[in-house]
Amino acid sequence: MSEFQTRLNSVPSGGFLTDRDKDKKPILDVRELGIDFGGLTAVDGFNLMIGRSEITGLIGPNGAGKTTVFNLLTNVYQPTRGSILIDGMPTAGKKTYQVNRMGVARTFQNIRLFKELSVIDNIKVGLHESLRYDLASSLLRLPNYWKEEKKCTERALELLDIFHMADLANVPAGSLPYGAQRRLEIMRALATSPKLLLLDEPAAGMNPSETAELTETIRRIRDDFNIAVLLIEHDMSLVMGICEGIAVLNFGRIIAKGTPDEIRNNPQVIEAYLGKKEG
Amino acid sequence: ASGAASGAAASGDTIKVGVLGPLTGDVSVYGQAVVNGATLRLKQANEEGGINGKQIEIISMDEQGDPTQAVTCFTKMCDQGITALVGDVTTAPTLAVAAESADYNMPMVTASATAESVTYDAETDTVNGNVFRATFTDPFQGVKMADYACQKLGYTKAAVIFKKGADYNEGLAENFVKEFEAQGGTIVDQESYSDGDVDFKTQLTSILGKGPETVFCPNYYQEVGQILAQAESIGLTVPFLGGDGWDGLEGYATAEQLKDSYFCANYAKGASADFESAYKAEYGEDYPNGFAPLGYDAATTVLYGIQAAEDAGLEAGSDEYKQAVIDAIAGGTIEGLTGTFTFDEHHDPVKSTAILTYIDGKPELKEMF
Amino acid sequence: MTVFFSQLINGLSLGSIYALIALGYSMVYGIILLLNFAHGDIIMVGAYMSWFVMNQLGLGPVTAVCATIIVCTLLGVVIEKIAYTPLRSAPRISLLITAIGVSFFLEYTAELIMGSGAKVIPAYFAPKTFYVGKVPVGLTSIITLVVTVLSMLVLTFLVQKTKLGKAMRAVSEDMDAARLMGINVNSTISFTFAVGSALAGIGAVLYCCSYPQATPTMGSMLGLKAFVAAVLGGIGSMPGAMIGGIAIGLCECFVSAIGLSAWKDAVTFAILIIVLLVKPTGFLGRQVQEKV
Amino acid sequence: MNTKRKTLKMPVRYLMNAVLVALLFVGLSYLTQNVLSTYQNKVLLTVGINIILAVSLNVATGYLGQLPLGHAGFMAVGAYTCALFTKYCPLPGGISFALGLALACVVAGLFGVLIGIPALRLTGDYLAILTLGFGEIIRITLNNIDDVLGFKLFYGAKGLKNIPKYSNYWNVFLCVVITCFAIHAMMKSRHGRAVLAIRDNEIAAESCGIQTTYYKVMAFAFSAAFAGLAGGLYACYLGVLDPSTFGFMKSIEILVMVVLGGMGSMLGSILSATVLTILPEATRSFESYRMVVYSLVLILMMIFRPGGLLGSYDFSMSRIVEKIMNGELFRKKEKEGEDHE
Amino acid sequence: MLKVENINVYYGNIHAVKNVSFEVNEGEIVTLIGANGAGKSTTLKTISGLLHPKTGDVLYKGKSIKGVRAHKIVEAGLAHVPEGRHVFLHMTVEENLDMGGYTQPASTIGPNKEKVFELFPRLKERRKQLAGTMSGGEQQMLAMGRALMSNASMLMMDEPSMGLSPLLVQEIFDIIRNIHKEGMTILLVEQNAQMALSVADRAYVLETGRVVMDGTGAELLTNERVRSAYLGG
Ligand SMILES: Nc1ncnc2c1ncn2[C@@H]1O[C@H](COP(=O)(O)OP(=O)(O)OP(=O)(O)O)[C@@H](O)[C@H]1O
Ligand SMILES: Nc1ncnc2c1ncn2[C@@H]1O[C@H](COP(=O)(O)OP(=O)(O)OP(=O)(O)O)[C@@H](O)[C@H]1O
Ligand SMILES: CC(C)C[C@H](N)C(=O)O
Ligand SMILES: [Mg+2]
Ligand SMILES: [Mg+2]
Repeated sequence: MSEFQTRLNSVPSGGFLTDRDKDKKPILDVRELGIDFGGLTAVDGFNLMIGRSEITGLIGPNGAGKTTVFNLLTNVYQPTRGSILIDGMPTAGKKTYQVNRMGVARTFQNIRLFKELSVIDNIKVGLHESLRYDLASSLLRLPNYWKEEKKCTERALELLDIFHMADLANVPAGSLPYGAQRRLEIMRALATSPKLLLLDEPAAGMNPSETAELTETIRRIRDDFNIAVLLIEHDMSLVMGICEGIAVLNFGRIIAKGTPDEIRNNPQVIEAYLGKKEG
Repeated sequence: ASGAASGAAASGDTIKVGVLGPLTGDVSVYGQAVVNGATLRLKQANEEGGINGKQIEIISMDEQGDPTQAVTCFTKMCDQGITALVGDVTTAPTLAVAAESADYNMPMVTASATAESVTYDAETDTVNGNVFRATFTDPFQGVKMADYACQKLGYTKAAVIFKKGADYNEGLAENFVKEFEAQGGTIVDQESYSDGDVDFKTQLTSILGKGPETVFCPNYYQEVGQILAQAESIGLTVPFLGGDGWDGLEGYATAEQLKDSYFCANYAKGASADFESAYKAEYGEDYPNGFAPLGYDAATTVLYGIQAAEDAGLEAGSDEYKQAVIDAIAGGTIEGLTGTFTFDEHHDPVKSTAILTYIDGKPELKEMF
Repeated sequence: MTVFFSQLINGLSLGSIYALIALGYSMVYGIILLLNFAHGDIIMVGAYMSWFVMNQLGLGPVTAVCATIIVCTLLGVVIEKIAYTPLRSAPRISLLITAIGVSFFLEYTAELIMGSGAKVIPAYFAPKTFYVGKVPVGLTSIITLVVTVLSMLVLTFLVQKTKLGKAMRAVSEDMDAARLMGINVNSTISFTFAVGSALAGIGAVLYCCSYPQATPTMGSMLGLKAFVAAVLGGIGSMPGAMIGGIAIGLCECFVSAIGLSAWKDAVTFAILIIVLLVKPTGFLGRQVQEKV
Repeated sequence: MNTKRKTLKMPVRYLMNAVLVALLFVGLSYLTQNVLSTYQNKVLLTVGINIILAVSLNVATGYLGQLPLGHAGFMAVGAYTCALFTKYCPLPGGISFALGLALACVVAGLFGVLIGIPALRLTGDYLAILTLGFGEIIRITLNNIDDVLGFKLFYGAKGLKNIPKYSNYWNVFLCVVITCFAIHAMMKSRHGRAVLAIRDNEIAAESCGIQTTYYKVMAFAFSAAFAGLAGGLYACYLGVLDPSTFGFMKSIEILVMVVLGGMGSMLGSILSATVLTILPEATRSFESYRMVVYSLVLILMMIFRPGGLLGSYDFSMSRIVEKIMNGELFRKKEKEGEDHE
Repeated sequence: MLKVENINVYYGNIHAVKNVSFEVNEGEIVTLIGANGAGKSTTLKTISGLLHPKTGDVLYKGKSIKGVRAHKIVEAGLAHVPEGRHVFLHMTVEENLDMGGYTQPASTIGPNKEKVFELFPRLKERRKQLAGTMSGGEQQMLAMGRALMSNASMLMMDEPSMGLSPLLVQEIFDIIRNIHKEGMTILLVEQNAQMALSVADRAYVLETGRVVMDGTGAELLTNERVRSAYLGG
């Protein structure tokens, strides 16, 4: 039994490490995380461990605290209690941008694109950190400015190609149709070359066929970039479709963890979330 | 390019004279007075048949009290071929124009810019050769009033309230304080306010607390009006003293507020009935304040210089011509509304000061001092 | 000690004028988030109105007061209809520039018609000074303070409690949603401008009681101070505007009182800055953390 | 970028723009020397200075999306720095002017940082008022500083005189080009993209690994530094300075230029700075009506063109050429485009 | 009840809705389905007067409401739950509901509120919370509740199930059924075509701004094209 297996078991309500990742260091290791807003305890006693290449689902009723968890993982909100380890490094006291540099990228429930920038520039912003030149060399247009910018453009176009959006490269992000905007947000997140990708309701506002497409894309992202994905979603066809592990949140606490099948048949979950005739 | 351009433009049988001032904006009260006064004088000259038969062409422009615009206006005038300039009005733009006009050696006479530095540069101890002024300097007035307060009125405890950030007010205040103390008096309090203020009660209250015999208030009449009213309202009733900025104050303050107040002025209201009626005839209103007669005198001064240059039969706009104008003025004696005056080595007018006081709210000449 | 209290009074009377104007400013800001640079100039027009009625037409102060308030109110609404309504969907900064344009327009037109010399406004009522101990208290100061407090209370009630007030808040947050609630957005906005400008009218009268001169540019500095006051108190909040105004009035007075009058404005701004850094939305401005 | 379209190589683009600038320069120099009168040349200088002011403010307003109302303050800092330096510097004219301007940039830039750090913790109108406050404080300080220090250096309202008048058509033009290029170069780099990203959505930008505060302050300092440059040129153009020039109204004046030109459009700022400087001169004959007209123009402009002259369109010679190369129709008229790829 | 006669709507020069016509009869549930950007929301906005059609006409209860301002239309009893919630973020839940009842006499507001609280207990718990700090789903509930406050005779809903948990989605649709039973006429825009079609009496399919198909809910549920395009299989 590997060191991590033991650690894993030590986590109160377990975590998700498929055989692939059993003896690799987990990408995310959250202990007893919690936050209060004034009187309201939005998240409490939240434990989760995710392996390096898992696709994990985080589901739960509205207002359960899912988005808040994301905000905590990215230090948009400072946790009231608990610890977060990204790839073994604690995020305590870090700023959001530093957390991102540690390898956590996210999308937002209410889409937050750079509306007036072109699609490709949105991605280039994501590539910001990977570009190695300083203000001086951009002001004087030194060689490494050219080199890096060239690299940057190519990289961006590659990403666009993966999502079949190369032809939209120069349209302003704000004027994209809803679905495309969600995809662009994912691309932008990927551009920051994360180890862990957080998706907040990526399928919201998409119709079933679009959702099916998205399901494929997410799986491909995991395989091509081999990174871990943690996603919030209310669309069960998506969640049950690709998640290897699912954590169910209710009133800020995890009420169940397990494989899609376990979750699907967990009475507590049906009671609180899925409802009787689950679709 | 400049010299040629203006030279060419200026020749012809009219003599072009520039009149520059803020006709719009915060300080246009003064600008309009000066420009009207000057224009009136030049028009009169034309009616009297011009100078040696040549008519004067008046080129007046509005600089809105902004140095940058003042300079562009000035160069524009030069391009149009002026031979002399009446202006500018307030100190800041006048300094800018003076600095510019030096390059042209353009004779200029300001009616109202009172800062010493306009004509004489203390830093380098040089006189701006081509610049003259028709009004007293700040130091001069400050000193005058201090002397008058001590010697004639026998005050020993005075306070000062003046606008900060405006050289005129600062200049008068500074020099008043120096002289008053030199004369053995004590300045019990110095208060200042800044541009755009309307509430002076605080400062006046402080002054009241210090119990002076008089308050020196070297500001312009509209503000003085406010100050006097508020002084009364908080029970500060000692007599006030002021400078030429007070001319025009009647109508802004009541008789009792003005009781026993004195101020020095270039021009004593009523001194020249002809001027006052001519002004009313020309512009349909009484002359607004002391800057109108000053503008008039500034124009007179310029005409005096031009007359000399014309008599010498020089080519208008040429460098000799300008120099001739300047020399004439520097050495000349001007018969003005504000008295007959000559220019000292700093190009400041040497003339006796009228001290005025208020008899039931109307300014009356008290004496020359 | 007497001096101290006199200064206190001075500060209060000056402050309450700022406050009154800041109220109108905040009102208008509250609904279309517009820094209405023309607000001060409406006061200027009001001042000239008073002058015109009393000095030119020779009518009584009561008529003058009514005329002033009515004219200001109408002016405010007209400005809103002509200059601001067309920019409903435009970026805020364009609206700001329009406001500046309107402000310039009023000032220069006034200068054109009235000339740049100050007009003296006859007293509305005989000035009177009471003495509390040795401390002189002007009747105008008292009236100003009272009127300001009253307006503040009325407005607060209007905005917080009445249906119309709720409508105002709804409009300022999300016009389309407000429409879907059945709110007539245009008339709500016009009403707000009417109220704000009426306040400017009252402000004009009270201002002229204390400082009986009208000049074309009197409004700009006044508007600026009101703006500062409104922001200091938390822009959009009525009690805030009140507090802000008084605070600035007091601050100015005491800074001058300790002999720093040359630095008065600098100190005032410095204090403002410190307050904002400690409390980024002013004294009473509401600070909502963005839900991510 | 788009794969199929023919595009120009970078060097070509730069060459093209260099040529454009050169042509412009030659053209203007010819005008200044042979056609324009002294007066018109002076106006041209002020145009140049105003262009720098507008373009620099545009960085904070158009690109960073803030509303600073204290730009004149930075200009003042630059102006007095350069003035004092050149006035007392023993070095020969050219050198001391160059140094003076450089110093003006640096000092103003530092003020930018100093003010930016606290200011940028606020947003929107709170930032506006705060910058306004700083601007006023700078002005008031310049007015009173001598009394405090007890010696004559700034001369407050008396006016700082005897500043060597180094500014002329050539160095102003050079400065305009440098400013525009520098700002353009900054904006067309990862730093510039970061700034724009922050404008569009700060939270998203931060979660993309962008250190928002750093870039906000950087943009702010940039804006301030070039305002300082303009100030320096102004000082050495006029030869005298007094603080009242740098009041709140000046800041507004510059803001108007930027917005009228179109937020975030450099060419827009250049155009409107030019127009708004020449227009008042051209209408001098109207005398007192002129300002009323000006204000009306302002209002109508905003009502009928809320986005400003050019909206956020930015001129690009090469884009046009590419359009031609790809046989697409040719619409945009060209103008001072020195500063664009 | 509502009749839309080939309207054309533009955003600047974007032609978002092209000759769309359909009608909703008294007491019906009609649904519009279609991909992203098909023009569904635009259509609703046009009906409720937020946008105005360039050509075509909209009749409500027989009267043309083309060009009538939005607030009048609401008074006429046609309520609209906009896409993306549009709750008043700086107001509390309760204030939001009050705004919903803006056109109603004070007397009816109280009872209505109670009804809404029955439908959405979560809102009752949070009556004092600022809407801006509520979760996506909570805001969606609030938006619906708010619309129900204006005793409207017809309700238009733009993607009410968006971002709601499966359980809530079911509840929402139950609610829709209930208020429909109580005689409310409903025009429903949905991404969740499955659910939408199963409650709808009739449905229209929008594609790139055009109506390409219509029929009863049942028909379309079984229609091949619809199945492949909107039901994911
Ligand atoms: N900034 C905040 N201030 C106060 N309460 C908050 C804040 N952010 C979230 N909450 C509360 O915390 C709870 C969890 O919110 P969260 O957005 O995480 O829910 P969620 O699980 O994402 O729901 P949904 O699936 O509907 O998005 C909600 O009840 C919300 O009202
Ligand atoms: N404010 C706007 N400005 C310009 N174009 C717009 C605007 N709003 C919508 N559009 C365009 O109009 C078309 C229809 O948009 P609409 O929102 O009605 O589609 P929809 O069917 O509601 O899509 P979704 O399912 O994503 O809500 C889309 O192509 C969209 O890009
Ligand atoms: C007209 C006056 C206001 C000019 C003043 N004496 C000055 O030198 O500024
Ligand atoms: Mg959420
Ligand atoms: Mg929609």
